[in-house]
Amino acid sequence: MLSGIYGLLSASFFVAMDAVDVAFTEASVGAGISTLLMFLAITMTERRDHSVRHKPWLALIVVVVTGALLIYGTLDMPYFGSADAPIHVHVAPRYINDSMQEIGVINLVTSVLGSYRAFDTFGEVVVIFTAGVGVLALLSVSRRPENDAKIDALNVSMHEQHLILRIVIKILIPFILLFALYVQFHGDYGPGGGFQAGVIFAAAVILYSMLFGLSTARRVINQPLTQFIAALGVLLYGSVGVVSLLNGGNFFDYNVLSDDPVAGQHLGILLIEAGVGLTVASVMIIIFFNFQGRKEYGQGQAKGDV
Amino acid sequence: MGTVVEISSGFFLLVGAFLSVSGGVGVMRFPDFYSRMHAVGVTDTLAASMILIGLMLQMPESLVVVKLILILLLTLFINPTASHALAKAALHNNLAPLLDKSGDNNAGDDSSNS
Amino acid sequence: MIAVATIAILVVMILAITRGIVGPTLYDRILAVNMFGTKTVLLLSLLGFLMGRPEFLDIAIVYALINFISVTGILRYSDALGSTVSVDEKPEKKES
Amino acid sequence: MFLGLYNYWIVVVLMMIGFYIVIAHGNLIKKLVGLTIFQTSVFIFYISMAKVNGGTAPIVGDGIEIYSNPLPHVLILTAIVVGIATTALGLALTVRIKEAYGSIEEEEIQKKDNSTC
Repeated sequence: MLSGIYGLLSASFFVAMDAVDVAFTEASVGAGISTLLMFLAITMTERRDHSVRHKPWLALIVVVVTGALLIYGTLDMPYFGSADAPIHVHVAPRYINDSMQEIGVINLVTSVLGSYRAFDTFGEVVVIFTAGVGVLALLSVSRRPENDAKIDALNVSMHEQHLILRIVIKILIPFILLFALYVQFHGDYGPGGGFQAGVIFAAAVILYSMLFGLSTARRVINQPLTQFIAALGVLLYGSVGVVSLLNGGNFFDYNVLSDDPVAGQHLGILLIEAGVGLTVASVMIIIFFNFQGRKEYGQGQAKGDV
Repeated sequence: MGTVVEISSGFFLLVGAFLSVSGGVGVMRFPDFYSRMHAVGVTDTLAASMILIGLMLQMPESLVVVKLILILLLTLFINPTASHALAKAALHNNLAPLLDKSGDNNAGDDSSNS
Repeated sequence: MIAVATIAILVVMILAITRGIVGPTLYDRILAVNMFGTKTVLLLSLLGFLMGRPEFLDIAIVYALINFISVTGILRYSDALGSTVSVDEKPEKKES
Repeated sequence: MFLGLYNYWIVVVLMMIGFYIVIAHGNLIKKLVGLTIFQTSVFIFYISMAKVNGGTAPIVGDGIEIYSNPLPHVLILTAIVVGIATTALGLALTVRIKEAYGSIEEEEIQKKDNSTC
């Protein structure tokens, strides 16, 4: 099926991007989880592919014409890697040259993300939060007690097959969590930051829930708390902006958070990254738990019906 | 001293490269799933460790070496486990090994040795 | 030397992709994905050295972890996809 | 003479593959895969624009003069995570459609809709 190829494709795309930095971390992290979600959704729906392609020739013609127009459009674009392209002339030099004095964070991507463009990032975090809420609204199930026993039995029989995997994962999970924290707090000095750390943290929890069963994972990390944390992250991010507003600066102007502007910037970026990390991690966990809960619910239903 | 380190690092890198190429050829040429798995599972771990050791010798900077050791440990943990789980899942879902003519190079060898 | 190893790994990656596209069964594809992931980790470490900026090593660690997670996940759910899953409850069970 | 533009061509080809999958397939999950490929091509577009010849990753170090442009990296970094979240939302919708209609093929869904109302 298309799943394996999909995983390969996304991986190889991001390898092709390699000359660049942080985007890659993010990409590799994204490749794992989105492949997993895609695969989960495929198992939940249909795997046979009996789709009739409607009018492939028409589609092909549309695609070819659009592609030709786009390629014609690229003829005026600046060459790959040329240093005097418009994109490199306007705001980027300021970010590159002045941010060391203004913000003092070694990783330019973090400083642009957290400080110069904090508004954008806030918007993105709200979008992620909204998507989490949407998945919750679409897929959350109120579990009936009589299905529980069946689901548990199914889980146990699944787990008997994966003994070695479970032990290795038990050893690995603390390291993954620790590494997520490292990425979170190392974001000022190297590749990393809240987005990546959140996804890695969520990946550890997802790994646990996959191998040990959803009900066990829910006992460790219960879902209302996760939902609360997702909201808390957005709230933390927003309140940093409000506090800087109250202190007499602009929204997300961290200079006023402390006596020393640079220290204020550091504090602001740290808080914001923490908010981003909390939100991303808990939203990913919510999404995954709900998909998995829906799947097990469906399996329980099917077994109950037969 | 310097040249000895240089030469040994080059040696390790070359051995790693050779092993991974042979694994790749094996994946392309072998007839069925389990023998392909054998080719990958055995060579992959050793090739990864060889290349990582070669890199470690190149750069005597402490933090980088620590990170490389971390990657090495992860590879040693993850690779055999993954191939074990893969073979087991394949066997469990009734994917029969190719048993007939060429004798006994098939069995679900899960490469936990490396 | 590093350049030679990089080229070798690129070749192996191409072979792995071919196997992933050709691969007759689902497990061949998963095997190819797994192999591709391992080789990507190595490629990232090598590239970091080739460019003289070993910051790439963090990414290699992340990639190793994420690759393992996605392979495990696909295996776990491919049980449901595979044709006949024999769900026989064994009596002795661990605490779960 | 136009060889310096090859990065855009790769992007266009990928984008068109994604576009083709979206419009030519009836399977909703395949449509989502197509959208993801389309999305990836946009990511590659931004990242390749940020590249400067001879530049390295935008992390300040000693003795490095030229950096890649950090701004597209920031935009794409957030866009990737947002992309996963929205893809998850789309998949959730697909799962619900499957439960309600028993199919994720566009035409069968259409047929059922027409027959009921």
